[in-house]
This record gives sequence, structure tokens and C-alpha cells, in this order.
Amino acid sequence: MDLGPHAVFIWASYAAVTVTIGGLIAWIVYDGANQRAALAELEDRGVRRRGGKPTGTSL
Amino acid sequence: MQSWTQRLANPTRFMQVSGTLLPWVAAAAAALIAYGLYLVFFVAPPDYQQGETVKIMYIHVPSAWLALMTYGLIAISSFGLLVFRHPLADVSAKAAAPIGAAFTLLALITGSLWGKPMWGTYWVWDARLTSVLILFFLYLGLMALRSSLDDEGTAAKLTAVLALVGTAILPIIKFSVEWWNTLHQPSTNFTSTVDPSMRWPLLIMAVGFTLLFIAMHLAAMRNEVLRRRVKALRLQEAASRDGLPAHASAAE
Amino acid sequence: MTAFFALIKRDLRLAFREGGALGTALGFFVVVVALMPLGLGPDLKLLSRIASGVLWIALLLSALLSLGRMFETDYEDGSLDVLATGAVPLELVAAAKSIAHWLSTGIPLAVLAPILGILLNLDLAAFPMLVAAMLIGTPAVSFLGAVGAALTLKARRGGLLLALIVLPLYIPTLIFGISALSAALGPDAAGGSASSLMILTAISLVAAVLGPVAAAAALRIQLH
Amino acid sequence: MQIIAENLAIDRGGRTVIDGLSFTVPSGETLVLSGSNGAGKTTLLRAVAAFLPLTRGSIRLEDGDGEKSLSEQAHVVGHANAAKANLTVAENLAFWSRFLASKPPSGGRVAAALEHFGLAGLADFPVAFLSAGQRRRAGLARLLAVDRPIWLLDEPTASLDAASSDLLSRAVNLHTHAGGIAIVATHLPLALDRARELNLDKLRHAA
Repeated sequence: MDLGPHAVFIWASYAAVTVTIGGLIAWIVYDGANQRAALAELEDRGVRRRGGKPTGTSL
Repeated sequence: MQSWTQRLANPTRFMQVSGTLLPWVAAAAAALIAYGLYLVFFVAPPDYQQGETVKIMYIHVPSAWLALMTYGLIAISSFGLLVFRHPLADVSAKAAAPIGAAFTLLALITGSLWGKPMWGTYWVWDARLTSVLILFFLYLGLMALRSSLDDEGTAAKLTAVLALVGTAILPIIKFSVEWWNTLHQPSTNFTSTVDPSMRWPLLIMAVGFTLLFIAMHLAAMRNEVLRRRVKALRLQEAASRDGLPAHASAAE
Repeated sequence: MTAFFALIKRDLRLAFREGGALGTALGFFVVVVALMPLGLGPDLKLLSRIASGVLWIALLLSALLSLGRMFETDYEDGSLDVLATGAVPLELVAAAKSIAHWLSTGIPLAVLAPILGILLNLDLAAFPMLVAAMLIGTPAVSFLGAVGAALTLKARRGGLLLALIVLPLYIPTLIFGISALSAALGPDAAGGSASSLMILTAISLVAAVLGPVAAAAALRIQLH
Repeated sequence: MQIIAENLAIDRGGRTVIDGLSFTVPSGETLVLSGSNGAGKTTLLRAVAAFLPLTRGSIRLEDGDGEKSLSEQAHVVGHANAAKANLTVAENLAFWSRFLASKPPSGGRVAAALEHFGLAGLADFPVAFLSAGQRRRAGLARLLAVDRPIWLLDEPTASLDAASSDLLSRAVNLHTHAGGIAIVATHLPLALDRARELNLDKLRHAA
């Protein structure tokens, strides 16, 4: 697959796209994991959503 | 149209629907892009003028298209937030901005890398490239404004106002840049009419990229909904831990 | 409408009594223009070619300096809340303040520009067109600037943010402001610059509507 | 004329600050809002002035001036004085008369306002030369200089000594006796006759 004299520019563009979109996807996955972990930790501490049953301690 | 957005309005409902949709959209995007790449590298003919460098078009055009489409999506979400107070409108706008900015940046990078072999310089003040550059500034403005305001509710609405102002002024900017471009330079035909044999791979790549965007946008929105739920719980927890004497502290 | 003109008069009186805002804008304008030859070299032919561009860009940046304070002073001393309960809607309040900014900053900058044009060896024939284009173009600077000022009212790093938000909106004014000048120096002086001036006027009129409406929407949100 | 608020719910900064509140304030009466800070006094005042959107419920003015909105018939006094330091006391009041009433200032009202707040001698002084208490009174003078039926006062006695607070109480009483409405958020007890107290903390407990 000969990409001709300017092959480096083709590879550079595809590399830029892969890196940027790859980075974006990685960040989204990482951020998602963080939020779920924080949510789980809060649930463990018994902090329910207002919709759920009110937290025991009212003081 | 109203009922569809209304039904999705409630975040929990959105989380369910997007939860089931996301894997399918992501899979479809991956499949299409893979197939597109195969077509681009093994099937599509080189351009009679540019030779193989036309392969850059297959990622430049989808990126530029998504850059503009995302700004349109942010404008619609902003309108939904300010006029209909749709609860998910800001989640959509906030999630879309960084992705849109990324695609705009990619459009600029690939445009510049494509320009080097064609015109010998990395940057040409061509009307379209210049408009994409200005679009990038509008994205930066949106993200900078949102990040420099503490109160989330205010930040959301102010960013929405800026997005709508940007949308109103964009056509005027486009017109001015095109006028300015013809004033100083003979018009450079950026992409000559796309040869039919190249149109099919380009379409596949464009649809693949759009599905990829939808998948990323949905995932980012889901993260945002979770982030707001975490924040709400923290606020609630802070209120219930207040050490003030009983009668003064907020009960529930 | 007395309320509308009362607000313009008050802002003008404050601008001239304080004098600070205008002083810094004019001072900055002079410094930026003076820096150009130092940066680009004293070649008079080059300077005269880029003079109008430099003058316009310097003017936009100078006007930007005084925009940040358009609503901030009122917000800080509590006047903004009272302005929101006035006999005129916030749209007119934003319009009045933009007009006051144009009168107190836009016009002085436009009048000072030709003098600085001498520094840049600007062709004397272009002076009247330069001032005309700037007088027609600067309202857009104030009206669109008001949107930026309202949006960044409570933002950290408000000044920088205001520049990032507002400068892209100034691009049409910049392009047609300069094209009016280059047309004036070109062969078909009358025809070329007339069309540019008309478009410049159109842009200022659009800004005169879009600006106050968007700024008022932003101010209402800031009042929350 | 009366202000009627029904089943109010107001969110601010992501929290529901006020929930399920109803009240009416007939003309000639003062509603005093009390409660700990964060109880929602300022939030409620800003909601009445239509600065804040209501999450639920409604606030309306019955048989006031039909064409004008409630906020156009209301004086709002916040923690700051809304007076420009580079203008004289008289110039500030003259501007507010023109801006809030959209007609030239009536010399009589401005003079009476300055007299009432003991600023007659300072009319031509730039506000910059005044002390904090004097500036506060210059801000409050706006209440008398411009005739508006509804007064929304948020901690009006901030940086005021006892004597000045008394001036304010008298002004509010004059206002209510003349058929005006006042809603005052305050910590300190003000000698206000025809006043009814609404404690936002107790209300929150009940909800």
C-alpha cells in the first residue's frame, strides 16, 4: 500500500485523529468511573437521594 | 417533537434509555469506521491531482462537519434550556462543548496537514479554514465562560446566552470572511467536486464519525448526570451534618 | 423615555468625572499603535500599508478595556438591582449603557485614530474615510461589548474572558472597517468604500438589536 | 392593594431554600421576615421583586397599578446603597427619581427625604466624602424621594446606629400609615407598628 511522497502527512493526520479521539474516549470512560465510584461511596455512607427515604439523622 | 423530548426529560428515564442505546451506537460507529478505513486505504482510488493525500479528506470533512453540527446541537440545547427550561438541555450543551472543540481542532490540524502538500504551507487563510478557526474561538469562549463561574445554574444559562449570540453572529462572520477572502485572494477551490468513486467511502466515514460523536455525547451526558447527582448528595449531606443547635438547622 | 436618557446622562457624567476609563483606553490606544513600528520595523511603505489594520485592531482592544466596568460598578454598589426595577426594561438599560460607552469611549478613540495614523505614515487621503468607518463601526463595539460585559459580570478573570468572548464577535466590524479604507485608497474609491460602509452600518444596526437583547437576558440571569 | 403569595417554592444554588410558603400582605401593613441566615430571607425578597424565578407557586399584586409590574412599583433596598461616589447626594436622588419614576424629580419630595434622613446639609456633597452611616442614609433617602407603594428592604439597618435606625422605622411607619406595603428582612427588632412577623426557620420546620 504505497501512500506516495506525502505519506507522512497522511499518517500524521490519522495519528492526530486517533490520539485526540482516543484521548477523549479515555477521559469519558475515566470520568464515568470516577462518578460511579463517588456515587457508590456516598450510598455506602447512607446518603440517599431526596426521592429515596430521608436520611435517618435529622439533626 | 415536544412529547419525545418531554418523555426523555426526566434524568432517570434518560439514563435507562441511553444505557441501552449506548453500546449499540458505539458498536455501529466502530463497525462503520473500520469499514470506512478499509475502503479508504484499500479500495478508494487516488485523486488524479493530489494523489494519495486525498485520503486526508476522509477524516477532515467529517471532523469539520461535526465541528459545525455540534455547535448547532449546543445552540438547540441552549434554546431548550432558556425557553423550555428542559432539565437535560444544559447537560447536553455542557457535554457537547469539549467534544465539538476537539473535532474543530481536528478539522484545523487535518486541514493544515492537507494544505502542506497541496499549497506548500501549513496554513492558508482560506475562507472555510478561517471560519473553522473562528468557530474554534467560539467554542473556547463557551468553555472559558462556563469554567470561570462558580454557580452552576448561572453558568449554564449564561453559556446558553453566549451560544445563541454566537449562533446569531456566525453567519455574519461567515459572510464577512468569505467577502474578505475574495477581496485578498483568488478563491482556492478546497475540494474539487468529489469524484463519485470517493463519495461512498466519504459517506461511510461521515456517518461513522457522526455515530461516534453520538456515542461520546451520550456517554458524556451520562457522566454529567451522575456528577450532578453526586453534587446534590454532597450538598444534602452537608446540610444534614450542620452542627448548629437543633431548631436552627435545616431538617430535611 | 426620560429614564433612558437620564441613564445615558448619568453614565456620561460619571465617565467624564472619573475620566479614568477614558484615559486608560486612549493611553492604551497610543501605546499599542506606537509599538507596531518598533516591532515591525520603521519601513514607511510597509507601515502605510498596514496602518488601517493596526489602527482598527488597536481601537478594538482599547475599547475592550473599558467594557468590563460597564455593569460591574453598578453591580458592586447595588445599583443594578434598582436599575432592574426601573420604568424601562433591562434591554433599554443595556442599550443606554452601550450608547454611553460609545459616546464616552468609541468616539474619542475614532477621533484620535487619524492622529496616530500619522505615526504609521497613513495616506492623508484616507483620514476622512478612517474616521467615518470608525464612527460607523464603533457602535457595534459597544453594543456587542455590552453582551460580554453582562456575561462576565461575576466571572473570575473577567477581563481576559471578556476579550476571548467578544473579539470573535468584532470580526465582521474589523473586516468591513478595513475594507472601507482599502477601497477608499483603491481605484474605484467612491463605489468600493460605499458598499463597505453600508455593510458596516448594517452590522452596527444588527449589534444595536442583538446586543441589548442578549445583554438584558444575561443581566436577568445575573440577578438570580 | 395587597401582595398575595401562594404555595411558594424557590430553589437557589441547587438547594430548595423555600418550600410551601404562602402569605398575604395587605396595604398599610409591614411583614417582618426573621430567621437565621440561610433561612431564605434574601431569597424571598428577591423573589417578590421578580429577580428570582419561582420553582412553584405564584406571587401577585392585587389591585395595584394595572399596567406596571410588581417590581416597577417596588423599592428594593439591599446591603449596598446604590449611590455613586462621584455624584452628590442630590444628584443621586435626582437620577433615581428620573429613572424610577420616569419624570423629573419633584424638589419637594427630594428635600423632604433629605430632611427626614438628616442629610439636608450634605445635599451637595459627593457621596465619596460621606461616612458609611451617612452613605447608608443617602441610599435609604431614595425610599422617600421616589413614591412607590411597595418597599422591599433587606437588612436595611446594616451600618446604621440606633438614631438612624429610628429614622428608618419612622419612615416605614409613615409609609404604611399612608397605605403602603413593606416587607423587611432584619435581625434587629425595629419599632414598626402594624407589623406581622414571619419566621422562615419555624416555617421550614413545619414543612
